[in-house]
Parts: sequence; C-alpha cells; structure tokens
Amino acid sequence: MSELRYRDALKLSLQEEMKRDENVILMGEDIGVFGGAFKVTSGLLEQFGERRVRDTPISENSIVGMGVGAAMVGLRPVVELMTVNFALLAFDQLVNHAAHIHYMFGGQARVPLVVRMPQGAGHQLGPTHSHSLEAMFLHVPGLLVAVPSTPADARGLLKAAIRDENPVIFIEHESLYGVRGEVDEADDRPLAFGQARVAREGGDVTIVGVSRMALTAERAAERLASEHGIEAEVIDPRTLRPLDLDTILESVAKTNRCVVVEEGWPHGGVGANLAALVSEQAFDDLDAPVVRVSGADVPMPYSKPLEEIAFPHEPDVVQAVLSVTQAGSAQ
Amino acid sequence: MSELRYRDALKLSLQEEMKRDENVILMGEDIGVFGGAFKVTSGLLEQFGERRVRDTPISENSIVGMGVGAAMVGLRPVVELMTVNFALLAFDQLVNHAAHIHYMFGGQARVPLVVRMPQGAGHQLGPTHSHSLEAMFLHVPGLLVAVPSTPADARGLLKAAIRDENPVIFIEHESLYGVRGEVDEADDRPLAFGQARVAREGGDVTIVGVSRMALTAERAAERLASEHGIEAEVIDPRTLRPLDLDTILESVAKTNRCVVVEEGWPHGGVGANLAALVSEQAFDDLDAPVVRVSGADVPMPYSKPLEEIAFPHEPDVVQAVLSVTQAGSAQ
Amino acid sequence: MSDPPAASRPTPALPEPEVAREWLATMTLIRRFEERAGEMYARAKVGGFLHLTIGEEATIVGSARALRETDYLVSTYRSHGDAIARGTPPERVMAELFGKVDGCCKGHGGSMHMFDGERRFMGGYGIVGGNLPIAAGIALACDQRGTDEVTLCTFGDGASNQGTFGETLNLAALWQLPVVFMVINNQFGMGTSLHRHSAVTDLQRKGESLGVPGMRCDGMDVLDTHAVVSQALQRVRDERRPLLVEAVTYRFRGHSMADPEEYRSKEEVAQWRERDPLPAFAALLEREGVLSAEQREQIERDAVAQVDAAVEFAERSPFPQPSSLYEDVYVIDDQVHGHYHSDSDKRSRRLAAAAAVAPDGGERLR
Amino acid sequence: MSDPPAASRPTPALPEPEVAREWLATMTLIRRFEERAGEMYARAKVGGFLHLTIGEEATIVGSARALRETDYLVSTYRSHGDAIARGTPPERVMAELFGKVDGCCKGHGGSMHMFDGERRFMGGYGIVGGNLPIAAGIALACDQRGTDEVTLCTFGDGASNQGTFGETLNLAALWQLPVVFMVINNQFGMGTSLHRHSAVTDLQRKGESLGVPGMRCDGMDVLDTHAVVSQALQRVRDERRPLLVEAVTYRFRGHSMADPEEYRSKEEVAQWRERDPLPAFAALLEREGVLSAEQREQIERDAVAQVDAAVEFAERSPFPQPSSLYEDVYVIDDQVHGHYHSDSDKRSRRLAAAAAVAPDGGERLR
Ligand SMILES: Cc1ncc(C[n+]2csc(CCOP(=O)(O)OP(=O)(O)O)c2C)c(N)n1
Ligand SMILES: Cc1ncc(C[n+]2csc(CCOP(=O)(O)OP(=O)(O)O)c2C)c(N)n1
Ligand SMILES: [Mg+2]
Ligand SMILES: [Mg+2]
Repeated sequence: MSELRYRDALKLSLQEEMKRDENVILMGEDIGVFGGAFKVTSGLLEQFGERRVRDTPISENSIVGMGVGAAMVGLRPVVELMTVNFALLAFDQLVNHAAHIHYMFGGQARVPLVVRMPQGAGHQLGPTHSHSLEAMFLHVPGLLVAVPSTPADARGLLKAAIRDENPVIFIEHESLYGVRGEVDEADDRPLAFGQARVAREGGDVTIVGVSRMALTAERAAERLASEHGIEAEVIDPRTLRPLDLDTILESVAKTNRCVVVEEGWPHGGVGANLAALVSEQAFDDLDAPVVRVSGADVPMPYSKPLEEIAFPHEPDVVQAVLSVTQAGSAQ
Repeated sequence: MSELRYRDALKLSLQEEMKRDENVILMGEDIGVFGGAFKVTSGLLEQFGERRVRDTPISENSIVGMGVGAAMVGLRPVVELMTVNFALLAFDQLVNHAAHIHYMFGGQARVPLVVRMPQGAGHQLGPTHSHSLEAMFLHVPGLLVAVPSTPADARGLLKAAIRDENPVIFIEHESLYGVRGEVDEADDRPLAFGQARVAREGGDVTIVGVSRMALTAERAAERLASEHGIEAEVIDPRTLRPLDLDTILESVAKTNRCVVVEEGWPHGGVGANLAALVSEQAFDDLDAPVVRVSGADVPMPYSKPLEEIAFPHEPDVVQAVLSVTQAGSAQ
Repeated sequence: MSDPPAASRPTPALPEPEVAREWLATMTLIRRFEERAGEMYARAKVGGFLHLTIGEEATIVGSARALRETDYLVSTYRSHGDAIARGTPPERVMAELFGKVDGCCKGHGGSMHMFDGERRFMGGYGIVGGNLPIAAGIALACDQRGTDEVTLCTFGDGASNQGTFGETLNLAALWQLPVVFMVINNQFGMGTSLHRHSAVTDLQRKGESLGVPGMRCDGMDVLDTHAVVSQALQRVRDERRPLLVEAVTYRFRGHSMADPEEYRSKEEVAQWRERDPLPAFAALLEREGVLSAEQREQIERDAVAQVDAAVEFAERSPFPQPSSLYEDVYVIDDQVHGHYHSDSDKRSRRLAAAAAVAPDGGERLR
Repeated sequence: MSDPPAASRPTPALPEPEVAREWLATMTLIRRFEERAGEMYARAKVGGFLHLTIGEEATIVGSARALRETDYLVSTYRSHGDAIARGTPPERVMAELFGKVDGCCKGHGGSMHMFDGERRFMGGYGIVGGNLPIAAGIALACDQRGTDEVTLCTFGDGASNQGTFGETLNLAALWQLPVVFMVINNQFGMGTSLHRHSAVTDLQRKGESLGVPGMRCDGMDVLDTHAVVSQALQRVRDERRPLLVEAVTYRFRGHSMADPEEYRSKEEVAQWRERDPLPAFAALLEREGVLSAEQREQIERDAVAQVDAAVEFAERSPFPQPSSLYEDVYVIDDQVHGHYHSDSDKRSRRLAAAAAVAPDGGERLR
C-alpha cells in the first residue's frame, strides 16, 4: 500500500495499461510537452514517445472523432479533453458517433475509446469553465460513465475503462487531483464498473455523493454523527452507467431516507434521475421524499463568495439530511 | 378561427413577427431556396428577401454562434437547425455562449435568439436522426425551452420566443408538422411561457405528456375513459423552462397519481426530472410513485418494428396508468 | 455551376478488358440497385430517408477500384453504391433498406448507416462531416501499426463547410496520416448550390491553407476517376501525407426521395444527364472493342437479376425480433456489472407490449 | 519559429505627437496593469486563471487604435488589455479580477470574461474559437442595418485549428461580412508551438482556401500593426468582404500563472524580449523628438498611479451579495411565468446558508 495523489494514481493506471498493451495511445491538448493541464500525463511523453503520447491541436470534436475511428480498427485510444467544458464541442462525436456506432452498425463495429476529462467548480474559473456535466452524459445509451472520487477508484476504473469494449466517459475532478489516498500498487486489477462503494455505513439515512461530492458527503456524515447523532450511510456510485442501483436500494431499504448530492445543475440532474429511480423502486421504503442537494441553477459565477454558495458544501448536506430525518420522525 | 397545420401555424407566426419587427431574420440550412427541410419556411424567401431569409452552409456551431452575436447587438435571429440531432454540433455555442452570456457579462449583454429544431422518432431515420433531446436542454440555466404540441401553441409560443430577451430552444416535432388544429388568426398575441395547458380534465390520474407525447397521452386518456372508466387529467407543460410546476402539482393534489410520458431516453430524462420534482413537492399527495413512460434506452433503430416499440404509444401509457391506479387502490 | 466540365486531361488508358467490363458491370449494378431501391421506397418497403447515388457511379466505382482490399473506405449517408462496389452482397444492402435482420447492420442502421467491416467498408455516416475525423482516426491506427494501408474518405461539397473539415485536414497534414479525402462535388448540398454555400468553389484548393494539396478528377468518367484516385493513393502511401481529391459529378435524382428539385432547372439536369457515366463508359468500351453488344446485354441482365435476387432475399428475411431491441447497445463484458440501462426493469414490460416476447437480453449482469 | 521576424516593411510614419504619446501611454498602462494583476494573483486577490498579455501590447494598442469608436472588438480570455485599450476604466477591470461588484461584469465573469458594451468591447470569451462566429454575427447585424461599422475579432494561433475558424471564415466570405479576423500569432497555443499544432505555419495564408485573403503585421511594432490593421479595416469597410490579419508577436510570460514554461527555452524568450514593444516604441519616439525624458517618466508615473488607483478601487468595492446569485441568469420579462429555476424553492435555503440573506430575487413570477 502506498499513498498516492489522485493525479498520480491516474498516471500509474495509464502507465500500467500502456505497458500492458501497445494499442493504448494517448491524445489530447498539451498532454505531452506541457505534461497535461493538470499534470496527469507528465512524463509519459518521455516514457512512451511521441507516437503514443500525442499533443493535438485545439480541435475537440475531431480529436474525439479520431479516437472513435482509431478505436474501430483496434487501437485503444485514451483521449484527454482538457476539461469537461470543452466536451460540449465534441458532443456530436460523443453521442452520434462513439455512443451509437456499435448499435447502428448491427454490432459489427466496436468503439473501445476512453475520453477523460476533469470537471467541477471551486477554482473561480467562471461560467464557461466550471461545468459538471455528468447528467448529460448518463442520458446517452451506448456510453459508459465513470465518476471516480478516490485515487484507488480512479486507477482501477481507468484500467477497466481502457480494457472495456465500449466508449467510456471518464470524468475526473479538478479539485481532486491533489487529494491523497491509499492505493495498492501490487494489485493491478481493474475495478469493475457498476459496483458502488459504500464509503461509510450507517442506518439512519442514505447519502449518495457523486464525483467529488462523495467526499463532501463523507465529511457531512462525520459531522452528522458527531453533532447530531445521526448515522448516515454514504454511497459513492463510482459509475453512473452502469449504475449499481441495487446497492442504493438495499441501503434505502434499511434507512428509509435518501439524499443525493451532486455538483451539477439541479434541473434534470443526476439527483433527479436517482430520485426518480429510488422513488419508483423503493416507494414503500421511503419515509420522506428523496432530497437533492445540487449546484445552484445558475452559470457558475467567478466571484469567490458567489461561487462558494453555488455548489454544495457539508452544511448543505447536513441541513438536507436533517430535513429528511425530521420529516421521517414526524410521520 | 381556422384550421391550420402545425407547420403553417409556425410559418404564420414567423410571418407575423417578421412583419412586426424588421430585426427578425431567419438563418438555417436550406430554409430559403429549398423552402426548409420540413417546409416551415417555404415562401418566406420570396416574401422577405434573401437578406432576411438566409440559407447557410452546413456549419451548425457557427450558425448558432452568429445568431448569438447578431442577437447581442439587437437583431432577433431565428436560427433553424434542420433537426435536433445536428444541435449536438452546436452545444458549445448553445451552452457556453447563448445560455451564459447574459450572466457572465453581468447583465450587460442580452441574447434574444431563438433556435428552432424538430425532434423525434417515427420516420425510420435511425440512430443519428431520431433523437429527442429536451432533457439535455432543460438542464442548462440561461436557456428557455419550449416543446409545443399543437398548432396554436406552436404559433403563440414562437411569437413569445422571438419577443423574449432570453435565448430560447424551440423544439418542434417531425411528426407534428402535418397535424391540424384550430388557430385564431385574429388573435396574434404571444402565448406566455411557463403556463401549462390542461388538455383534458380528470380526477383519477395526472398524465404529463411532453412534446408529441401530449397527443399520445390525450389519446391514451380517451381510451382509459372508454375502456377502463378512468378519468385522466392530461397536462402539456408546453415549456420545460420555465416550468409550470404549479399546474402539475395542483392536478396531482387532486388525482394522487402521476404518469410522465416522454419520447426521449429514460436515464436522466424529463420524466426523471418531473418525478423528482413531484415527489419532492407532493410526497404526501402521491398514492404511488410517479411512473415514467419513455423512449427505450437505446439508440433509435431503423427497422420499423423495432422503432415502433422503442418509443411510447397509447398502450404503453394505458398500461402505465393502470399500474398506478391499481397501486393506488391497493393502498 | 451549370456547365458540366469537360474532362481536362486526355482519357487514361483502358484497363484489361475483363477489368473494364467488371467496372461497367458494377456501375450498372449500382444504378439498377438504386432505381429499385427508389421503387421499393415508393412501395413503402423502405423507410426513412433514401439518398440515391444515381449519376455518381463513375466516381464510386473509379475510386473503389483504386483501393486495395486492405485499404479502408469511409463514406456518407449516400453509400449503397460504396458498399456494393466494395463487395457487400447487394442482398445484404437491400435487406438493410428493408429493415430486416439479414441487413448488413441487422436493420439497425438503414439507408444512411451501411457497414461492412469484413470488406473494410467502414461505414456510411448520417451526420454531414462526421466521418472525416473517423477516417483520420483509422488512418492514424494504420500508421501507428506501420502498415501501408490507406483510408479513403468521401464526403460532399456541402460537408466541406463543416468544422471537422478544417480540423481534420489540419490534423491529418500535421500528423502525416495516410488518408485521401475525396470531396464529391455534385454541385449541391441538398438544395443549396455550391456557389451559395462555399466561398471558394474550386474545391480541390479548399485544403491548401490547411496543408493538404488537392487534385481533381472528372467524376463522370470512371477512367479519369480511377487514374487520379490511384495516383493520389499511391502518393499518400509513399509520401505519407494526406491529399484532397475533388470529384466533379452530379446527382441526377433529388437529394432524397422527398425533393421537388425546385432549386435547379430541368435543363441543367438534362445537360448533365447527357454525360451519364454509364452509357458513356459502355460506348467507349464498345468503340475500343472490349465490349460486345451481347456482353453489354449480359451485364444488364446480370445486374437486374442480382437486384431481383436482392429484393427477394430482403423480402424473405425476417424483421428483427422485438426481443433484440436492446442487443448491441453495449458490448457486454465481464468487467461491467450493474444496470447498463436504467429501464432494465421496464424492458420486459416494453417487450411484452410487442407481439413477440423473448427472455432478458442479458444487459444486467450479476 | 524561434526567430523573431524583422519588420518586413519600412516603418510607417508616426502619427501626431500627442497621438503617439497616447499609444505609448496605453501600452504602458496595460503593461503595468498586467504586472500588478500578476502580483495580485500571487497574493490571492485574484482567482481562477489569469492570462497576461505582456509582450503583446503593440498588437493590442495598434489594432485598437485603428478602430473607430463605432466599430466592435471581440476578443479572447486574454483580454484585460483589449478592454483597457478600448477605454474601460482600469479600476473596473481590476475590480472584475477581484470578483467585486463594481467589476465590469459584476464579478460574474472574471479574468476570462471581460465586457464593456458601452465601448463596444463585445467580450472576452473563455472557449478557444468560440468568439469567431459571435464576431461574424455582430458583423452580420451591422451589415443588415446598412452601417459602415466593422468588427475586429482577435484570437490566437491555436484557435485557428478550431472548427469555427473554417466555418466562420467561409460564412463571412460568402456573405461578405465586414469583419477583420486577427490571428495573434504569439507562437504558442498554451505549451504547443505553432509548428506542432498547425500544418500551415504561414498563418496569414490560413484563410485563403476559405475565401479570406490575408495580411501580416509585425505585432511587436505598434506602428506597423496600426498601419496594417487600419488598411484592413478600410478595405473591409469599403469592399465589404472579410480579411485575415496575422499579428506576429510573443507572450513574454507563461500561458497563465500556472505555467512552468518548459516548452520553450530561456534564450528564445530573451531574444524576443529584446524586441519588447514598449522600450522600442519609446526609444523611437525619443529619437523622433516627440517624447522627452520627462514625458516618458510622466507616462510611467501616470500608468502606475492609475494601476494603484485601480487596485485601491477594487479593494474597496464590495463582493457581490449572496442574494444576487440568481440575478442576471435570465432577463425577467412579463411574457414568461412559472419557475425559471427548478430549485426556486431551495433558493432561500441556499441563501440562508450563506451569511447574508436577501429576499427572493424575483425569478418566479405570479
Ligand atoms: C450535421 C448535419 N447537418 C445537416 C444534415 C442534413 N443534411 C443531410 S445531407 C445534407 C446535404 C449535404 O450535402 P453534401 O455534403 O454536398 O452531400 P450530398 O448530399 O450532395 O451527397 C444535409 C444538409 C446532416 N445530415 N448533418
Ligand atoms: C475549446 C477550448 N479548448 C481548450 C481550452 C484551453 N485553452 C485555453 S487557452 C489555450 C491555448 C490557446 O492558444 P492560442 O489560441 O494560441 O491563444 P493564446 O493563449 O496564445 O493567446 C487552451 C488550449 C479552451 N479554453 N477552450
Ligand atoms: Mg453535394
Ligand atoms: Mg497563441
């Protein structure tokens, strides 16, 4: 076991997979000479050479499209989009092409492509640079969507993503790159998609935290325990497609209350989707409606004090939990 | 009162607004000489000339971006994207620019832009040409989203969209263009956004039908009444941003049951969003979970019998209603 | 753009007689296939959009025959002819148009989305301009592996205005990728004529500022097309940098079946039809003495027979089972668990609603 | 690309002495402003990404001064200098960097998203290439109204690879729009040098295949830049068709504040710094006798004083109230009802969670 940063766990994962399979290549803006905007790929150009670590021009839609084409004939391209915000330029290749080619061509073609990108607010990057778009991606059949929140998950899920035969949207988080966590370097098995992680056990309420919000949820749970005597079960779904709904439902069957925490916009967000699924499938288990804690329904403002209140923090989660536990006890 | 087709009601609306305000211009692929892929704009080139009815090259992202720029300095551009499927190429201009400019520039700039586009399945156009993407659009703060289902609504909402100071995603439906309905030509007032239409009153269940599915819901309601003695209240939200949640909640308070019918994909769809909102705000009113009837979670297949079962029809709605009314009576 | 261009170079030499006849036969087969497809559309056997390639057969066959078997071809939504030229059995193409399970894409894709991986026909794509980066990606993979395979990517004059054109040509030039971009200039993007959609109408030059030199061929002349595309492929194979080839041609029919063609005059169409590549090539072969009247008739008969057989095959092939709806959305794999689809639980209801019910397709593992 | 280009033409004549000194003053102001912004960033007064324009002042001022007041300027995320050159008070720009309510965008936009509608500075845009169609749209509106206003759109060498470049240049040429595209070739897109991101490195030619002829100016020379951009604007104003101007320049600092600059050598930077446009222009003015040593010092002092005042203003300006979070998302209007935001009901809770609570912002009508 060693302690690695999220960034380094990702790099380790890329290194391992590139050594294992020479079909794995990296493409992206400033991933080579510059070492990556968030330094995930630094050193890989030197290690693997410029044919396997390719700096691209600023052409998001075509970079992704080239990844699709290369994947169709057997390479395993890992495309880095500098941030999720620029993925909006590549939605055509992601949705109309990557996601649909396998189905559209009757199963003849496969697109084992990984598109990595960090998302999130918190660095005062303003409206065009702070999106969390997992809700848009999970909407699309044909894509798999990973949202790892720990270094170990980042490494394991990235390995699974690279080895998988389907196109994977691999969403990292700008605020997580420096976060440290235990990684068992000796165990280089991929981490299966579709298995949620129960980050904390508890019987009073289920909190589902997506991407970075898994950590926020964990911290909120500690506070709920110490300050309010409430034991929250915290679940990190790890992947949103496939979704390990079973683990969430089992937890809700026990706690009868569910709070979903996400960083993105609320209208049509991940929380809405989970709220709908949980309500549908565990209606009789629920003592209170599923409560959603989300980013504010605004473009992300630059100014620090506005940005701070525009995405969820522990107190928001604590408050949301108190609102459902109170609702529950009132019944 | 006269009977107009949906297509002609839209054209009437464009004509009226173009006569009223010379700043209204149209841009889009094949809207002029060809008359529009779905003939909504046919004749307008002849009527208003080629400076106001502009055929564009196939450059979706830039056409929308030009609309944004022109709107910022006072034109009121109505951009037609040939279909919603191609809007995926313009997501950057729609989200990072159109939606965010007003906020990002501190309220100094306005983007009174309308982007019209038809969506939907049913014509065997296959995976790349059959999307229903309203769930992606409603996710984005800064956009308004209209989904008219009748000729009168199409005309009135398009007028409101053109006069509104915000960017509007105006989603038409390929299967509705030929549908006729009453339009009061003498009354040329815009139809306010954010007011749902109660298409049918009833006390047993609330069915919310989005875009074309409002019609499917209405037909299902007739069948429920005649075959099952169930009186459904059918609500067409008409706009998804703003959303007239009040009308839906009032109905659910009366019926205690809610079914949402949409054509798009289920995971993170409009139905999920409404299910979450209704459950949150009317938890105690609900005798059963909100049930969603949606398009299948697959890229839309070409083959007729597959396509037919991949989006909702009356029997699906009837069955869903029966499942909640039975659940209700069991309690 | 109303004047058909005369071939600019002296006509290249004929290939071996047998080869020449095969070209004519394939052009004929494509023509008859397209005509029949149109009829089947009128009879509602075929749905969706149907974009016929009639008039462009010389471009299709001339370029396809310049390819090696190991080269890749990437095309558009107007690609029945490409599939057939590449060797996909016409009955598989017709069955796809019928939406049948024996269609080359099992009925999932339809007219706009043909594919035949085995023959390295890497697809028809419905999104204008969407195929360019995909072709460059295939070329990248070939280059990466050190093969001498080249990718040919065809697209329309209208597609040259899409952002992917500039992006992909720059990338291909920068990375020295073995790809030939072929812009099929049929004078129109849907109802918009070339000079109304492209500021530069000399399309062979449209890649120059992006680092991709251009060539032009007479797309109404199968020999010229073959010669120019062969040369382009060879240069790309050897020099390892992309080229753009403009094929000047014309589509005789409407953009799709629902096109009243009010954007062009009957005279213009008639003028181009005088250069119809089929009779032109047949006449040339007869003049050169490599095609007898009998052979010509035989080619016609064969084409019609193949198309008849294709229709029969398509008719006989069953529609996909409703239970197959969720098949091929994902490659199901043992490292993925959980619910691929959030409506997994509803699937059986959905399928039950349809006539035939089949067991769970297996998307949910464990 | 490591050799700074020598100015290719004879240096254009100086403008009136007062005008020349004003140019120098504005260049100096921008330089001092940027330096201070960098310091404020290091002191965490400024957040986000900070892209400084140091080294590019001649490009900025030379082009801005070629514009009429009624012309429009559209820029990128590297646009503090553009705003200042256009006349936006430096304190409003600095307050924006501080995220304060008196910032030119009320603190909503930050460094990458400046705007001053009054002065027709139509914005800095964070998305590389996103501003090109917007500029063309503004030009379309000007043309539509029959004015003689021209739009100047600046973007980087890296942006010329974005799809919008090809799309927009074609559209502008096709529709004969009054827009000058100015590619600021500072030799790098972030850490990727020109020849590693663009197949054609002679950027003035990159629009030719799209129907947009090009010109080049020495972006280190304010006179040359002014002369070439003036000529371009005049031609566009008269001939009503777009032009591309390449300004050859160099950014002396990192791409943003978090750039170790390992992609270029110290020597290369030093070589370019020898052509620093500020001392070069000042020396020229001194040589030509239109700038005394005293005046030069005064210009320096004024610049520093203005920047001091800007910082003081920004410090004093309050942060936006939490209650303003939902303001300016929509233009609230009487033809729209219902819930603009689906979290309307949660808004009060969210705001309550923050220190200051304010009444409902009014997004929900009726
Ligand atoms: C991105 C996108 N925009 C619009 C369309 C609709 N459309 C289909 S074909 C076509 C015209 C394309 O013209 P061209 O590229 O010249 O090809 P041709 O049809 O002439 O073969 C258009 C606009 C589309 N399929 N994709
Ligand atoms: C669409 C998009 N992709 C990537 C980025 C990240 N990014 C910001 S600036 C930049 C380099 C741009 O280079 P250039 O256009 O030459 O402008 P310069 O920074 O040199 O002024 C990149 C890649 C972005 N902001 N937008
Ligand atoms: Mg064409
Ligand atoms: Mg640059």
